[in-house]
This record gives sequence, C-alpha cells and structure tokens, in this order.
Amino acid sequence: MTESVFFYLLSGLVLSSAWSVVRNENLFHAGLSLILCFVGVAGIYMNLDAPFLGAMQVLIYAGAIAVLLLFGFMLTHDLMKARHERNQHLAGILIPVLMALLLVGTILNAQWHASSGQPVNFGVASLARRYMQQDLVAFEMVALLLLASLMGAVVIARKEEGSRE
Amino acid sequence: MDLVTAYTGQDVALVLIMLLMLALILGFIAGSSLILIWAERKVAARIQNRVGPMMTGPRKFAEFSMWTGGLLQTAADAIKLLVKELIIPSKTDAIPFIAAPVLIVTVCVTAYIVIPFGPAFSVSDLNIGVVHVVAISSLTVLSIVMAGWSSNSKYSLLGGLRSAAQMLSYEIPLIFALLGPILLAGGLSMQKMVLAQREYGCWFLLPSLLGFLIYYVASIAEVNRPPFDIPEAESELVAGYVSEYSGMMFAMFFLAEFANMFLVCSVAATVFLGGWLVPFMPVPDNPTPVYILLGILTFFLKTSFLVFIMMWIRWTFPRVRPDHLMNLGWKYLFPLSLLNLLICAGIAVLKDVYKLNGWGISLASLGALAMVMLLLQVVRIPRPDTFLEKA
Amino acid sequence: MTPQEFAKHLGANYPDHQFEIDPLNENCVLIPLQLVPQCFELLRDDDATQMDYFDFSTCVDHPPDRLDLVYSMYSTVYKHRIQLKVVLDRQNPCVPTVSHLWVNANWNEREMYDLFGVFFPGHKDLRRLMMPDDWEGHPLRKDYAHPNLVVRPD
Amino acid sequence: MLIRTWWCALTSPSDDGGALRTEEFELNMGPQHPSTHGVLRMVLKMDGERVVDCDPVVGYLHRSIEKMAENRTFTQVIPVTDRLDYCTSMTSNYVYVLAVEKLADLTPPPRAEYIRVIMTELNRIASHLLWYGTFCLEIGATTPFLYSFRDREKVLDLFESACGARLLYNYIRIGGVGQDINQKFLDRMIEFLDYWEPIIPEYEALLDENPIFYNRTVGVGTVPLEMCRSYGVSGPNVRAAGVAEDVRRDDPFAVYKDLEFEIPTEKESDVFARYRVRMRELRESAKILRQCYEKIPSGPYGLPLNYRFKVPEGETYVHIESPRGDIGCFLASSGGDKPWRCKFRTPSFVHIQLFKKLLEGVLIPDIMAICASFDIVLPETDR
Repeated sequence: MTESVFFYLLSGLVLSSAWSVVRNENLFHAGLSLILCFVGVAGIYMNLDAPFLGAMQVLIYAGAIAVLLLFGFMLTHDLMKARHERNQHLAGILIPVLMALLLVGTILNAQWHASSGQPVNFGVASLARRYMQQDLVAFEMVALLLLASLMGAVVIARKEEGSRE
Repeated sequence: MDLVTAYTGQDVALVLIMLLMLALILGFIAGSSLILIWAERKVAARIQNRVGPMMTGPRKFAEFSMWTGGLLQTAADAIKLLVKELIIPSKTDAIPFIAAPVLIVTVCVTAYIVIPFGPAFSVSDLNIGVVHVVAISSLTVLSIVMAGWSSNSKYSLLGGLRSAAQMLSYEIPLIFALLGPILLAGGLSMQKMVLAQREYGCWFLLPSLLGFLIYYVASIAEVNRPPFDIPEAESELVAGYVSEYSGMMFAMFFLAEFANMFLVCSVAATVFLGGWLVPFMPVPDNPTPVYILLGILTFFLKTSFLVFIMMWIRWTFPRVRPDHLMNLGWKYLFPLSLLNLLICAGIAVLKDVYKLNGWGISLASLGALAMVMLLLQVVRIPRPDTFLEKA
Repeated sequence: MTPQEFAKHLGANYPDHQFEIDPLNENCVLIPLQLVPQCFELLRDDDATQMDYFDFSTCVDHPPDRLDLVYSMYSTVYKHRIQLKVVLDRQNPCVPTVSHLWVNANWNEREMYDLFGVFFPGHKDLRRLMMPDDWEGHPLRKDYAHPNLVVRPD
Repeated sequence: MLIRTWWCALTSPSDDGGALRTEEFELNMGPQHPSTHGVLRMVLKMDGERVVDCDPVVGYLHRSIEKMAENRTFTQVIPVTDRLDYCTSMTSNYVYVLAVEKLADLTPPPRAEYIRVIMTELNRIASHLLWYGTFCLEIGATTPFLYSFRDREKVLDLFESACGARLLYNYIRIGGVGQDINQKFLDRMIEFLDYWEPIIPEYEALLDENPIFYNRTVGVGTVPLEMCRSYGVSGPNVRAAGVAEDVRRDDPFAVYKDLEFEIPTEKESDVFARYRVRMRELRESAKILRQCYEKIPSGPYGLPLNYRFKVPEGETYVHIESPRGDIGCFLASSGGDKPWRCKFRTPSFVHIQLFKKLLEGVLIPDIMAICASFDIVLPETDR
C-alpha cells in the first residue's frame, strides 16, 4: 500500500517540476526544477525496488549532467534576457498532441504479461553478469559511442581555446 | 535492531522506526559536529603553538590541561549564530538562496543511513551502500552552485563556478578508488564490505593502499577542505559562495562541512580500515552486546584518527591553484585509480584460486605496491635546478 | 662621473646651450627647458653615462614665478647618480614627458600633474593619481588654500 | 510559414562564429579587499578566471606627508616620517635625518651611528617576518603566520625597551638618537639572536620542500632584468633577478663600510626566488647585528641641538636600503627652521606600477601570490 502512495507522490513531483521547467521565466529556476525532476524519477526507481538504478540516476543525472547545465547557465552573459520566440504557437501545440497520441496508442495495444509474483532478484551482481555475458556487444557499442562523444568534446574545447589565444 | 534490518514487515511501524533512526542520526551529527569543530580548533592551536579556546566550559577542566579547556566553545558559537539576524540581500533570488543550506544539510543526513557504526548497527543496510553515499554526496555540488549563483555577487559566482568544477572532477577518482574494495568484497553493501574484510583476514587498506590514498585525497577535495578549499579561498574570493550568508544559514554550511568530513572519513574507515573489526579479536558469529560496544568503539577510533589527519593537513599545507588541482585530479589520481583496480583484481584472483590467507594477501599487495613505486619513478616530474641546489 | 664632468659632457653634445652646476645642490646640473627629452635620451643611451635607473622627479615651488622640476637618475653600470633641474614658469608649467624613456617616470609625472599642476604633453594617460578625479586646485603648491587646511602657528 | 521559421532556426549561424565566447567582466579588487596590504584597489578586466587587464588605483591612503612636513620644524617632521611606512619606520626616520644632516653637515658621534645601524637591521628583521607571515597567508598556509608573529613580538619588545614604542618609534633624531641603549639591551638582543637563528630553517622547512608551495610560486610572476631596470625595481625584488645591488654596499652610509656581509641573490626573479632572497637576507641581518654588538663604541649618543635650529639653504638627495627597496629623501631648505620641500622616493610606489604589465593573463590566485611577493605597502605609495 505504501508503494502506491509513494508512487503517486513522486509522479506528482516529477510532473510539476517538468511543468515548471517549461514554464519558468528564470532560467536558473528552470535548471533547478529539472534537477528536482531527475531526483523524482530516481525516487520512482527506488520505489520499484531498483535501488542501484535510482542511485545511478541521482549520481549521473542530478549530480553531474544537471550541474554542468547550471555551469553553462552561470557562464553565459545576461541570462535573464533569454529571447522568447513567440511565433511558434502552431508547432507548440501540434507536436505535443502528436506525441500524446503515439504514446497512448502504444500503451493500449501492448500485451502486458502479468508479473510472476515473487520479487525478481535484480541485484548488481546479476546486472554485471548480464553485461559481461549476454549483451556484451551492446555494452561495447555504448563504450565506443561514449569515446566518440568524448573526442568530440575535446575537439570543440580545443578549437575554442585556440580562438581565445 | 534486527527488526530494522528486516526491512519488510508492517509498513507503518517501519516508517516510524525510520523516523526514529533519522532523528537519532540528526542528533548524532549535531553532537559530533560540535565536538569536531572544537577538536579542529584545538588541533590548529596546538600546531600553531598557541592554546585555542579556553574560556568557555567548566573552569576546573581548563586548569587540568590545554586539551580539556573551552569545551562549550562551539555551543557558545552556535547560540551566537542562532541569535544573529538572517540578512537576505535585496537583489538575490530568494528560493535558491535559502534552499542551498537546507539542501546541503539534508544531503549530509541522508548519506549517513548506510554507515555501519557497529556489527548490525546501521540505520538500514541498503544493498547499494557505497554507491548510495557517493550518489547523495554528489548533490552537495548543487547546493554550492545554488549558493554561488543566487547571492548575486561576482565573488560568490566565481566561488560557485570553481567548486562545481572541482567537485565534478574529483568525484570520478573518488568512485574509482572505491571500486577496488568493492571488487574485493564482491558487493556494494557496507556491512558486506566489513564482513569481507574479516573473511580476507586483512584490511582492504593493504591490497588497495593506492586506492586508499586516492580516496583520501579526493575526499578532501570533495569536502572543500584546505589545501583544496579554492571555492572559499579567503585571500582571493573573500569567502567565496558563503560571503553573503549570515546567522544560522552560515552555521548550516559550517555544520555541513564538518558532518561531511566525518561522513567521508567514516566511509574510508569502513571500506579500507575494516569498520568495526576489532584488530586482533576473532569475530563471534552471533554478536554479543560486549562485542557490539567494542566494535562501535574501534569504528570511532579509526574514524577520528582519519579526521585528525585531515585537520593536521589543513593547517600545514598552502592552498593549491585551481588548474594544478584539476591537473592533479585528472592526470594523476584518475589513471592511478585504474591501476589500483588492476592490483585489486589480481589479489582477488589470488584469493579465489590459491586460497591465500591474510598474511599471503598482504605480502602480495606489498609486492604490487613496490611495482607501482617503480612505475612512478619512471614518470618522475622534472624539477628546475633552483630547487635542487639548496642555498 | 662628477657633476662637473656631466655638465662638460652635455655641453659638448649641445654646444649652443650652457650647463652649470646648481648653486643650491652641488650634485645637480641646470638644463634648459627645450632640451628635456633629447638630453635625457642622450644620458640614458650614451654608453659613457648609461643612466638606466630613474629615481624620481619632483617639483620645488618658489611662489612668485619660479617652479623648479628636479629629475634624479642613477647608472647601475658606473654607479654614479645625478640630479637635473629645469626651471619652469609658475603660471602654466609645461614640460615634455620622459615616460617613454623610463616607465617609472609615468606615475611620477602623474603625481606632479596632480599635486603641482605641471602639464606633460606626450604623456599617455595624464590624470590625477592621489586626489579624487573631481578635486580642484593643486595641494602641494605653496599658495594652496583649502577650508580644512590648518596652518600650524609658528 | 512553419517550414520557414524552422529553416532559419537551423541555418542561422550563431552570431559569434560558432565558438563559445565567454563575456569579459570587470572585477573590482577594491580598497577593502582582505589581502591588498592596506588600501590598494585593482580594477581587473577578467575573462573567466584569467586577468585580461589590470589597472592599480592608489591614493586611498594619501595623507600628503610632504605638505605636513612643510608646516613643521625639522625636528617635528620626524614623527611624521614614522607614518610613511609603518612596518619599517626606523628606515624612513633614518633617510630623512640623513638628508637633514647632509644639508646642515652635522656628523653624529660613532656610537649613534652604530645604534642607528642596529635599529634599522632589527627593523628589517621585523619587517621581513611580517612579510613572511602575510605572504604565506596569501598562498593559503595559515600556520607560518603564527610562527613569524611569535618571533616578531620578541623584536618589538626589544624596540619597546630601547625607545618606548613598538611600531612608530620617533627614535632616530637629527644628530644622533633619542635615548641611549645600555648593555642589558645588547645582551637581550644577542639572546634573541641565539634563540631565533636556529628557528629560521624551521620556517623554510614548512614551505620549501612542499610541492604545493613550489607549484604555486616557481615560474610565477617572472620579472626579466631589463623590465626591472626600466621600472626602477630595487631591493630584494631586483636581487632576485640575479643582480647584487644594495645601497648598503654600493653607496655605503653610516658604518656599513666596516661591516662585512654578503648580498644574497637568486637567478629566476620569480615569486620563489624573491621568497628565497628575503629568507637569506634574514640571516645576513643577524650577522650584521652580531658584528655591531662587538664593535659598538661607548661615548655620546647624540649632538646637543636646540630644537629649532636653522638649516642653511640648499637641496640634497640621500637614499638608504629599506627592507622593501631603495628609499630616498629629497630635501630642499630655504634657510628657515622648516623644510621648504621634502620629497620621499619610496620603493612600493615603483613596484605597484609593475602590476599593470605583470598581471596580464594571470589566474586570480596568482594575483595574490605576485602582489605579496613584492612586499608592497600602501602608506609608502600614497604618502
């Protein structure tokens, strides 16, 4: 019973912070509510008995990516005068509606196989074993992707460094 | 305590016990911070050839010796700060300004859940113990950035920027240094870590000494203590991100800094020095009350030893320049932590395949360390000649 | 080199001007106003003198009409020091700058502009050094009167 | 219409040519900053952490000592010169008194000469200790500050026993010194030296072997020799550039002729070299004090002068070696009992001009390290 109470609480938190990310005038507040949203999602993971995933979510999203986002906010000049394009009303309404239809469609006609009752042991050890054995290829592909993005970041920084000197 | 570790059972009772435990932790943190702040001032005084706070506290004690004077000094400071007015400068945006100290203290409290003070004596032994601590403590960066940005002054902004860069770049070596012992223990939970050290027969300090050093240095940087305290470097940034705070908010930052320091040292003690393993006593299977007390005592002794070293380092070293700090973090600590992972893997294999007991493992780890020292000699940093020819 | 040799050396380079020792200060040579930048350049670059170290430059105010401007230079090579004095008219004192020869002269000239009102054409950023920018009057002049300047009784 | 807005959003090049351009912002390291030795204000244009342009602003401590001197008789000016550089007021007294004696061609008795040398060397030790403490604070090490001030207290006690004051002494008078010093003072001085000389290596041990200090100071704020020359840098800062230049050696005044001591020099002229030069100068001063202890003659300690004596008309320039550099006094007298014009040439006035060029492209923590290494003091600059 407590799981469902926590679930509603957390999803309410996530939805409201997501809404404030979009609607907030002050960009810094938007960044903060984004972090709140990530922490809410992490809470939902924990609620579903996947603590490792929740901790990873907090560590990577809320702890690193969002802070780098704020880092970027703090460095750019005159943050508060961010330009608001008002002329994209049509796109603003059309795309969310399309997305909503798509999501609801998939949810309705997907066959949900009922869970088998006893809690599946989703500990870290089994996760690691899965990485190393069944989906090793996917693991290596992700590693390559990360390496490429790292190299890209270095190139961009190096170029910018060159222009300043 | 067994009821707590069961983690299932009636929900309402569970929540109540959880709240009781949290209140216990909060009381423990407040108490330990008071003592820590007093101890820091005494240690600093001793290093600087002076006496430190003597006036407050029981008069009889003060005459006895330097170390027992001024016991209530921190309590007096806390009351003074409580009475001080909370000034919120006009142009700051209030929400993050107030949220920052609150966040930093809550983060610190939640991280204490998994610390095993004694044999079965931790609030709730999550099976993601170590990662939980690291994940939660990565949120402190957020509160410093919020404080820096919202107090709307150039100096705090610079402080916020610097601390974000420093904390992010020191989380990586911190986590990788912990990977060594996790690999040896085969699990993330803290109690499992301690039990594994009993099973190995020697502390994880020996197999991953390199890991311990990296963890210790990275944790000093993570807690923003000198010589890595560039975010609030007095001589340059006045007081960095804390310069606009006053009264209780400033006290919260101060309290959080010491609580974080104790947290980081207790994790180091648990993971590397065998948390509550009494050094030469065989561990009985069902924990008798006497053994639990002894375990808690040894845990506190080990943690306070590490805290003492942190205080000692604070008052002897000058401050590091930000780019040296980054360069140390990325170019030296990070690769060395990978090397440490290699050593631990080797030792784990030795343990499983050759069934070595405690002494065998420590011998193997010393051999591995000698190899590392050799490698470091090859990569020696060249020093200009002025430094070599002593005047 | 003694001041007399300095005077002879300068006299040799600028025949149509005469340089004599200042009666008040035996280590000081009086030089005419129109020679200021060239003669300093000569003293600095000429390998017989090599005055590479600029001590200071200041004014001595003699109220009715005279305002002396004293430069002092030193040669770290020959270890000799000389003062040079230029006599200026007190109403609108104006001397070409030497801050392009020694960087140290920059602030000295700014201070003289601020406290004595001496104008230095050719000086890159001539503004008040000690006094706030909107201060009027030149405090170190003898006839400077200011409401809260109390003259001690003799 | 939808496609058009889309298209221009995608194709419009960002205004600054794609490269992320961080904005320059102006930081005002103002007169009330905790680490600017008095009230120096530096207007810094910063690009992120790096300084693009620095403009030092002085004048916040301008008491116009030269105007005050013109209003006072020759002996009344001495307490004013104390305030010229409150860390080493002995040397400012001394340079003014030397100028007056040269104009009035008075020669003080030999005992007074020795007392003056003892006092200036003690003052140099006190000033260097003060510098060492604040320099370490700039770099971030708080403990050396306590050590250096503990020893400086002992020197100040010596001053108090000799001339009754700890910081502003008004001790060196025209024609001699204020009070005589007895044998007990000399013995206490030797006792201090015996206690203090073995402690100097203790200061250095704290910092020299320390890689953090070494990284923060070696190669930082290097001043090439010709830059020193064109800026007129003097004292320990020029000796760190490898030139053995010292007024006590080149243009000896008082009894320095018959005292032997070397001039410590370094080669690299960076923050570390300046630190090394000053630490070795401490040892030299101790050596000088020990020689003075043996050689000090007995006899009168001053010339009987009536306090309103008149100085014949004339101008002169005299300079001596202060712990910060070569301090000079240009004195003009019109024959009355008040100086006509009294100009002080102070080393800090010159060294601050260096910062404009030296601090370009420097990180913030280095600003503090470089400024502290020059040992600048603002009262001397603003006069």
